[in-house]
Order: sequence, then structure tokens, then C-alpha cells
Amino acid sequence: MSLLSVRDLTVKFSNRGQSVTALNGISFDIARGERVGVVGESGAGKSITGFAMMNLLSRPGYIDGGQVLFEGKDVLKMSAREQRSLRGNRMAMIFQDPMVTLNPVLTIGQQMVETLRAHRKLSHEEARQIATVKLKEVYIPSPEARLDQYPHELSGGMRQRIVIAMALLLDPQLIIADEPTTALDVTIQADIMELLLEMCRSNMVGLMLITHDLGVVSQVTERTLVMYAGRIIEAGKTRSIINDPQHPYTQGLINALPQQTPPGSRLKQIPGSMPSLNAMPSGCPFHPRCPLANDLCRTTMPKVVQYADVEVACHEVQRLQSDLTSEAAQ
Amino acid sequence: MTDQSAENPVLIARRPSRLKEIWQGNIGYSFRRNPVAIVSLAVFVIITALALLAPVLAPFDPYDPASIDIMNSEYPPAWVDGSLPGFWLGTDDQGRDLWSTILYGTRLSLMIGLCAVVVQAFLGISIGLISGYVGGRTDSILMRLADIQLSFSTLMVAIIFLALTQALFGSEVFAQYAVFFLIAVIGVAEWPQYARTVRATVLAEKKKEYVDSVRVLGFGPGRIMVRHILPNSLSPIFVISTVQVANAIISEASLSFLGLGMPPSQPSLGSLISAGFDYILSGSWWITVIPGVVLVVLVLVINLLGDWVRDVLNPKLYKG
Amino acid sequence: MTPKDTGALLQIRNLEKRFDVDSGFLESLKFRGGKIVRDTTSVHAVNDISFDIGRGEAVCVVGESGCGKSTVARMVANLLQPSGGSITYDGQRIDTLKGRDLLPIRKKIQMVFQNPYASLNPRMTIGQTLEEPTKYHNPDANAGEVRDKVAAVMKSVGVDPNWAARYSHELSGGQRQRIAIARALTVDPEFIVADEPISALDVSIQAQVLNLMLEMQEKHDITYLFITHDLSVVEHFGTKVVVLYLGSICEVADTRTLFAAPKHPYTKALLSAVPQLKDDKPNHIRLKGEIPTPINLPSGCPFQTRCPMANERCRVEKPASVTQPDGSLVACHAVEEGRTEPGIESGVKEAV
Amino acid sequence: MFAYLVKRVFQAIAVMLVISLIGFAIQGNLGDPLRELVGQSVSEEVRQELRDDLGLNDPFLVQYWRFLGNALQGDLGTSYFFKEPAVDVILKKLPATLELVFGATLIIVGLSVPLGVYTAIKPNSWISRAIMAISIIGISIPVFLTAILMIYLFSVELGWAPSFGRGETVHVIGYWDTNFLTVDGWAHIIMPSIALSSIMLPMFIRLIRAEMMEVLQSEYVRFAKAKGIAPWRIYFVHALKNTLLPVITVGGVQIGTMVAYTILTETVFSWPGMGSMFLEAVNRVDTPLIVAYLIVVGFIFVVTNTIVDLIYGLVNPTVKLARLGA
Repeated sequence: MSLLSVRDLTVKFSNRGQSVTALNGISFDIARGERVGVVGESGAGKSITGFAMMNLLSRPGYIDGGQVLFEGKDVLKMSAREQRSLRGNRMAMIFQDPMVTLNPVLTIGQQMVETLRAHRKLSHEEARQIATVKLKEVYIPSPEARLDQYPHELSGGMRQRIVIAMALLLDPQLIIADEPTTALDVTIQADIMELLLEMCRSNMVGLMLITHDLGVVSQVTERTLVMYAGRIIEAGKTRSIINDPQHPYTQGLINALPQQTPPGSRLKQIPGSMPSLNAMPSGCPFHPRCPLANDLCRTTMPKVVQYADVEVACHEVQRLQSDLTSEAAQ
Repeated sequence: MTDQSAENPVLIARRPSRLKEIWQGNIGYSFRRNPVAIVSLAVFVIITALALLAPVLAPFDPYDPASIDIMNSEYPPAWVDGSLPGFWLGTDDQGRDLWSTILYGTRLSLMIGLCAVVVQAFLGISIGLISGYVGGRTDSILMRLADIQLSFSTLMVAIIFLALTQALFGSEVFAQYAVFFLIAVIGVAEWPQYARTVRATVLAEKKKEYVDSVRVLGFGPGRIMVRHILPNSLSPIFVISTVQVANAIISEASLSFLGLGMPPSQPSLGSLISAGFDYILSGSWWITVIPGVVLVVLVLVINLLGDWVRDVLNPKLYKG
Repeated sequence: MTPKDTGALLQIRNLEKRFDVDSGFLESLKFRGGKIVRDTTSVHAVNDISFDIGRGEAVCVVGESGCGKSTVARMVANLLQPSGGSITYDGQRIDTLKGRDLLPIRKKIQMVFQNPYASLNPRMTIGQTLEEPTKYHNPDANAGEVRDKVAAVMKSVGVDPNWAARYSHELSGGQRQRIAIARALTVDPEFIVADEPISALDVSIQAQVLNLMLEMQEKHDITYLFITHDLSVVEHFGTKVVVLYLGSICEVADTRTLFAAPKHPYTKALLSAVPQLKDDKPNHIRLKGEIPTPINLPSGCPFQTRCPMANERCRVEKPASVTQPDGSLVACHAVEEGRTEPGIESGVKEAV
Repeated sequence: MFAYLVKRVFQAIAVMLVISLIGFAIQGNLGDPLRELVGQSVSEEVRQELRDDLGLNDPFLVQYWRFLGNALQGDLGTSYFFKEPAVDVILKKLPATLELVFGATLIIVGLSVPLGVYTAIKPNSWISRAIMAISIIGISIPVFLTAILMIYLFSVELGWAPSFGRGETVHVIGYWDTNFLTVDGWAHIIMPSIALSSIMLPMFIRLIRAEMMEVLQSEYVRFAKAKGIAPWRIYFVHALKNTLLPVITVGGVQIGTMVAYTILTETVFSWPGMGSMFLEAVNRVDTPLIVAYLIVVGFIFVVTNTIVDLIYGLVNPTVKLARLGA
């Protein structure tokens, strides 16, 4: 049984009495200790997926159906108390911007101790001990002094380390990291990513890494989900997706990277931009930008099929596959 | 709102008119969905119309001593025993028809409130724009002044100023020019409200790159302030303007109640309430309560509209 | 270093910029050792920077937050007054110009900004946004000419001229950035300062905008000063790279040279920090600690607090830029002395 | 912190100087001290002599300096009407006003925090809607009208509470008589206190609600939820402190308004405090008393504002560091 399975998760946003679909029935699994990357551009629904799994969507978003099974139990059907005992304890989350994640008027120590004491019967002193140990694990110098400092006294990189330490406090099974390095400087980004990778590896923690950066995904994760306009359009082993992407969007995304073109020549661009939620095209949401689009793409949403090493939702790939099988049959 | 589209008739021709756009957009939608806002606006329009038409609607002219008969004083409204026909809201202590007096009084209160806010807005927006755009020493001096002024509160400044003016000129001269004194003091004393809001908005807008981009295009500071920054600072100005009108009306009423505003011969709602207060213990409640209700309803609908405007425009009201 | 005229289009010499942090006299009073001392704290954003930009070049300034790259851009675009040094454009000193004297330069040097969501006036239609500068700089043009000009620039950035009636909030980020470029083009500039023009955009859109800028360079013969933190873009776009750290220059080199043989330890670290697609073994140079604040600059070399090769000399003496055999300029004692790398990988975790 | 403190104290002194200058200017221009002293039947020569004796012909700055010196020693002239030192007259009236302000503050602080927090946490419950409806009506009724309506309802019609005066008080110390030690005193102070708080209370409820709702939207509150922290702790530990910081600053600014409202409330309830005294002084053109009131009230403003600012600086960790970080 996988650690986490998401089934047909649908999220909607209500606006002016109407609702638009932000997440369109997505399904995926994360195994114990597995590191999964969720890639996509802004508006693809990747952060929403993360928050929906914690059942922490902020208004006007709401979950309109589907299941989030954590160790076989549906998180969305649990009582508020059960959900709380899961959050921060079995399933932790790291937010994007460390400058606003920590409460400005509470010390680092207060914020770490309260997390521990929310889930375990510990004395204040014991909780501080554990907090100190965790801070040391994420390479924070003089951890005990840090406990009494306020967040604004620390740099961004330091704060993100503390957030990671907080996520690790109760040895969770799964960490959901929502763009954990986007707000940081390049040289610090690499550090934090490496730390996160190391922590997950050594503690056998599952990781769901939400990011827009294909480079990061390729270095940290084992499996990748590519999202576009609220759907997963391609999923599979990270290596396979990076080296041999099947969906035209994934191909376009990888080819658009400057490293993929020789210096000086034009970059390969995808025309147009991602549709907004209230103007979703019919059929495959990518068809207005897709070089391979045909009439079928304009009317029907493609089903997910297995092709080569990956699962893809694309009519064109599906056609290739059936050609192959019919060839094989002949 | 300044209409910049006027200069580009060709470009704008393809769009629906500005008003229609607003009505179809978020503002119109939220208005149509909000019964409180609709009722408030209706009540406000009715009160304003009645007040404006006071000379036409009022059966008596409360400013004309010839039409007043002191023998008619303290008659109750029509629905109370002992009322006098022809005076459906009763009469006040001087024998004036309360209905006519309230119409005229509302007109005065509204006029003073609106004019005072115009003065506030003019002073505050100019100072706020300059302070925010110029910055530096000018800014810190102006804002320190605003802080001090604000901490003394409008009402306090107004009370002291009017008290001294009255003592200086004597109450007769004062009564003659009371309208102007009130507008001036409420207008001038509240400038920091606007100035601080506008300044904070200007500072936030100034940081945005569209201002830098027009600076790089070589536009002068005047053009940048008026054509680019001011139109983008309008939401918070709208929001505080509604609240300020309500506050100005309350301030005027309070000052008149203290005898530092409109004289009884030319009563605003506040001075009417004040005059009636002396008779409330003897049971003539209507002289106080009826103008009081009118005042509260007027202020309440303005405040409700203000709440709605704040919710729909939802500007980031910058603090500091 | 004495300012010398190299004949380049834009010459930056010994440029300095300090921002005072204290807002008033009383704020600058500090209580130290039982005495009240007056001590103004200031941010040393840019310290003694010199480089050239030749006509037709695309010079990239690279660095992390707090390195002063945006400040340099703003000084070149005349949005900020330098605290010291000079900026010369086409033989004319431009940093001292004021008011109307600036107008001719404004027509030549334009700027494109980072955030397309903030760089267009939300209360103006696209048409108004583009017409205003066109009219302002061509007061004699009649309405028809203005309209034609606006339509022409819109077409040239790949935007349908019929969109003139739209407001910026009706456009996507990429489209907005196109309009921002179109606005700069309305005055037919020779030189564009681009401050992180693509870093707020999605990957697929970044490529669109970058291609557009390359196209403009060919079509209109534009010289670029391109500010970015993303080295992968630099390799593609720039002819020359200036690497900044804490307001000082580390290395100036041709793009090819820099990517083939980076010399300054900071450049090396920066290059290795870019996540690569194919290589799934992260193998980057870890720098200890974090970027110090530009308020209290470290003594000596600004990079010495994080440099794996720093020694005593680096802690006291600020290195000067030295020309290397391959033509690049490097400000580093270690490179100058030919110090060998003392195991760049060591001293990693303990020293955070 | 040191620079911050020095700065605040300097500012306070500067403001006090401005106030004293205004006070002095009023004293010089309002009313004629000679008439109060000798009446009108004295010849012009004698008047001039008197003027010289009183120093009224000295240069402006000399006179101001003298005024300032006297003021610092607590001498702000003698009230024309009471024939007593103006400062004494005010000090006698001060406790009544302060007790009234204390009562109103108690109501405001005691009710605005729980109600504001409740309406922010449960914005859609009917209790919240009722509280918000009442509070917008509350801020729409002028203080004096609330006071009048309360008198009409509870004193005239129902006869529950007395409508004027302080009632039975107990002497404490010096000029201080208190309402809070007798039943009759309580009965007298309740209505004026409620009236005085009638605009401020709804205003603070709305302010706290708005701030709290904003804080509840913040990333750090979402992060606290993601850590599995119990709701009560999120509300009262994470959100409340961040909510109250801006409220403190607003509170400081409201002190002036509060004093202005005391004038209205005291007038309606015939409360024997400084406010009603000031209005009487204005009607009698009792210049020294007017000036003394101005300076005493100004002093109270400045001191409380400075204290509020310092408290804010101490409570807010971000300010503390910015100021301490030399």
C-alpha cells in the first residue's frame, strides 16, 4: 500500500456565485520514502494540490470531490481533531517564502516547542531539547541561542532551515514542500535543496516537491508529475520524463530552457500562455498552444495512457501507441 | 475619477462606456447583490432630495420670525394626543414647525458636512501627494505635524478653536458666520486623515515600476503625480471620503450641541437636538428625538455605504 | 584608477552609491560606551564599479540579492543619482544632467522592468500607455501619426494593435512584458536597460520574451544592459558578463570566456549552483554562510567571509581588478597569486 | 532603544512648547486683564502705568519667557471667576473626569477585545452579525445623542438611574473623591461611562475584527495550522498579539478624541469635571482658566501618547531590534 494516494481530487474556486475548476480530478500515489516532484507553471494548480492534501485551502477555494488517502484513511473525511493530529506530525509542510512563514512576534523556540507539545506529551524542557537537536541537524550554528531569537533577526536562508527543522520535528512520513527555494538566492537555493534531499534520504521521509524548476526536480526527485491547467498531463520516473518526455507540453517546457539551445541562437518557445481558469478551452487544455493539435484535441479531453516509461494524457501519443501495437500485431 | 479616455475617442469607441462598464463589472455586481447597499443609497438619495427641496416642501420658513408664533410652542406630533393640525411632526420650543425646521436643518448639516469634506480632501490630498512624492525633510515635517494634529483629535481642536473665536468676536457676530467657521474648522482640522492615507498610498504606488517607467520616459513630476499616481490612489480616497462625511456631520452636530456651532435661530440638526434637550425632562421628547433619529439615519446610511465601498474596492489601506 | 576614455558607448567609472538608513538627526544618535555618538549608518549598495558597454553589445550584470545590480541599472537609467563616479554615454556625461537637459538622453536610454504586473499603469489602456510617451516626445505629431506609431510598435512586439483598448489586467504576464518593451520602443531608443525582465515569468514565456529582445536587437540595433540572477540566461543573451558581489565587481569577461573558464571563486560557485537537467548528481560548490548585509561591509575582499580560498591577505586588503591572459578582468588575490584550491569541497557543513 | 527614547522625549517637549506658545498667545489676545483687575473707570495714564508694572509692554519673547517660567512652577494665572489659581481649579475637577474616562476605558478594553476576536473568528454566526449591526449603529450616533437618549429612556421613562451629577462620593486623598466606593456613586457613573464609550467601543470592535481577520489570512497562521496547532492557540497566541500591535497605536491617537467626548458627556450629565468647567470658562471668557485647561489637557495628551509609543516599542519585537541594533 502506498503511503499516500490521491484519487480524483477536484478543487473549485467560487467567484461571483459561479465556480471555476482549479484542479480537475487528479490522481497519483506517493510510496513510503519516495520523492515526487510536481512541476508546472504558475496557474497549473500545483500549490493548490499541496494545500488540498493538507485540507488547508484558503477561501474561495474548496474541495469538490475526491479522496486523499494517507495510509489508507481519507484525510478529507477525518474529524478536525484527527486532521490536526496528522498535520505537522505525520504529514508536514514547508512553505514558499520563509520571510512570512514564521510568526513575527513569537520566538523560534516558542514556535518549535508548541509544535512538539501539540502532538506529544512533553515538558517544556524536553521539547526545547528536541528542538535544539533538530536545529543542529539542519546545520544551524549555536542552536540554543537561536531558540530565543525572533524570526526577523535571522536571514532568509536561516529561516528556511528553521522551517525545515520544524517540519522534521516529529519525524513525519511525508513532507510537502511548496517551492521551498524560490524566494531564496541562487547560492542558498542549492544549499537548502541539498539539505532537504539529505534529510529525506537519511530519515526515509517521503517528499512531495512542488516547483516550477525542472533542474531542481531532476536533481532531487525519483518520480515527476507534470501539471497543466489543473490536470496531471504526464507522470513517470523523473529520468524518463527529463530524457524522453512524451507530452508536447513537457517537451516544449524542457526545450524552452536556455541550456537546451546552443548559445546565441533563438530559444524554442511555446506560443501563447496558459489559459485562465474561467476561460478553459474545450477538449485538451493545451490544444491552443500545441503544434500537434487536431480536431479530436479540440473537442475531447484525452485519457491517460501508458506509453514508453510514462503515463501521458495526449491523443497524439495515444495514436502513436495504437499504431505501434497494431504494427506489433501485424 | 479623471476621465483620461476623453483624449482618445478612437480607442475608447470600441469599449462600452465607463459607467456601463462599472455597472457590469465587480462594483455593479456587488451592488446589485447587496440589499443593504441598495436601501442605504435609496435612503440617502431621499434624504438629500428632501433637504435640497426644503424651500419647496416646507410649509413654513423657520428663518422668518414673522411666520413663527410663540404660542404654538411644544405641540406634539400628529400621532400623539394634543397635537395641533398642520404640524404633523409637532413644534419646537419656539413654536416653529418641526417638519420644516428639520428639512432646513438637514440641508444645513449635509451642506456643512460635504463642504468640510471637500476642504479636507483638497488640503489633505495636496499635502499627501507632495509629502509622499517629494519625501525627505518636507515629508517628515508634514507628517510629524499630522501626527500631532491627529493625536489632539478634530473635535478637540474644533472645540478650542470655536470656543476662542466665540469669546473673541462675541456670540452675535459668531452666529452670523457660524457656517463658515464650522466648515473651516472641520475642514482644516481633519486634513491629516486624508494626507496620511494619500501619502501612504503614494509611497506604495511610487515604488511600483510603472512610475519608474514614466520617469525614464522623461515625464515631469507634476504629470506623473496627477496623471499616474493620483488615479491609482483613488480607491482609498473614496473609502475614507464616505466615512469622513459621516464624521463631519457628527462633528458639526456635536459642536452645535455644545453651543459652538449653528445658533438656535438658524438650527442645524445638532442645534435642534440641543434646544430640545432642555425640554426632555418635561416630557417634550419629540423636539430632541425626531431630529436625532433623522441625524442617526443619515449618518448610518452613509456609514453603511462606506462599509460597502470598502468591501468592494478593497484597497490596501496602508498604515503609517 | 584614473578615468580614461575608451571610446565605448557607455562608460561607467568608479561608480558609487550609498543610501542613508537613518531618517533624521536623532536617529543617527547612538549610545555607545556611556557616550552619545553621532553615527550615520548607510547601505553601501555600489562600491567603485567601472566597466564599458560597446555599441551593439548585450552586457549582463549578474549577482544575487544585495549585490547592487539593480542599483547600477537605475543609475544608468537616471532614476538614481550616483554618490560618486561618473557615467558617460556617447561622450557625454549623463549622471549630472537634470530636468529638461535629460530629455534627449531619455529618448536614447530606455528601461524595461522586472515585474510586468506593476510596470503598467492599471488605470490606463494599452493604447493610452503607448500614446502618452509617443505624443510627449513628438509634440508636433498629429493624431493619425501617433496612432500609426503605436500600431507599429505593437505589431513589432507581436501584439495585435486591436488590443489598444484593453487594460493591462486583461493581459497575461508575457503579454504585459511585451507591452512594456513596446513602450520603451515608442521613443526609438538606442540603449535599453533591462532589470530582470524575465525572472517574474514562467519558463515557456521567458523564452518568448528573450527571443523578442534578441529580435529587437537585430532589427533596431539596440545595445542592452541586462540585469539578471540567472546564469543560464546570460550564456544565451550576453556578449559580456559582469559578476557583482556586495556592490563590487568580481569578474568581467566575454560570455564564452566566462563560461569556459570562470576564475573568481564566486563566479565558480554561482555557475555550479545552477541546477542542471541531465546531471542528476548535484555537485555544486557550497559556500559557507550567507551574504552579509551591505550595511557593514566585511573588511578586505567583500567575498572573504564565504570564500573557500580566503587567507589573511584577503581579510585586510581589497583586491583590484587584474587583466588575465584571456582578456577577462578578475578581482581576486587567490587568482592573482595563483593559489591552488584547498579542497573547495571541505569545510562545508560545520561552517554554515 | 536609547535613541528612540531620547527622540520621543524631545518630541514631547517640542509639542509642549508649541502648546504653551498657543496658550500664551490666547492669554495675550483674549480679554483684557486690566479690566478684570481695575474695571473701566480708570484713566488711560494709570492704565499705562499698570501695564508697565504688569510687564504687558515688555517684548513678546520676554513675556513668553516669564509665562513659561511661571507655568513650569505650576502657576498659570488666577481664574477671574473662581478667584483661585487656575491650576487648583482644574486639579479639583480632574479626578471626576479621570474616573469617567477610567470607567469608559474599562468598558472599551473589556468588551472590544473579546467581541472583536469573536466576530473575526466566526464572521458568519448570527451573534457576530448582530454585534456588527449594533456596532455600526453605535458609531453612527453622536456621543451626546446617546447620552440624551439614555437619560430619556433610563432616567425619565424608566427611572432606573440618576441623570445628573456624581452622587455620593468618598474622599480618598488630596482633591480625589471617588465614585467607585458607594452604590450611589456606581449608579451615577454607569450611564456617563457607557455614553462616553458609545462610539469608541464599536470603533475598536470593528478595528480589532478587521485586523484579526487580516492576520488570520496570513501565511504564518496557515503554517501554524499546517503544524497541527489547536485553534484556540492559533487565535489567542499567534493571531491576537499581531492583532493588538496596530490597535495599540490607534488607541494612542484616540486619547484626544476621548477628552473631547468627555466635554460632551459631562455637559449632558452635568458631570462636575474639567470638560463642563471648560465650557463654562469659555462662556465667562475666563481666560486664565481656558489657557490652563489647554495646557493641562495638552500635557496629558503628550504624556499618554509618549507612553503608548514606548509601550509599542517594547512590545513589538521588530521595533525593539531596529532601535536597539546600534
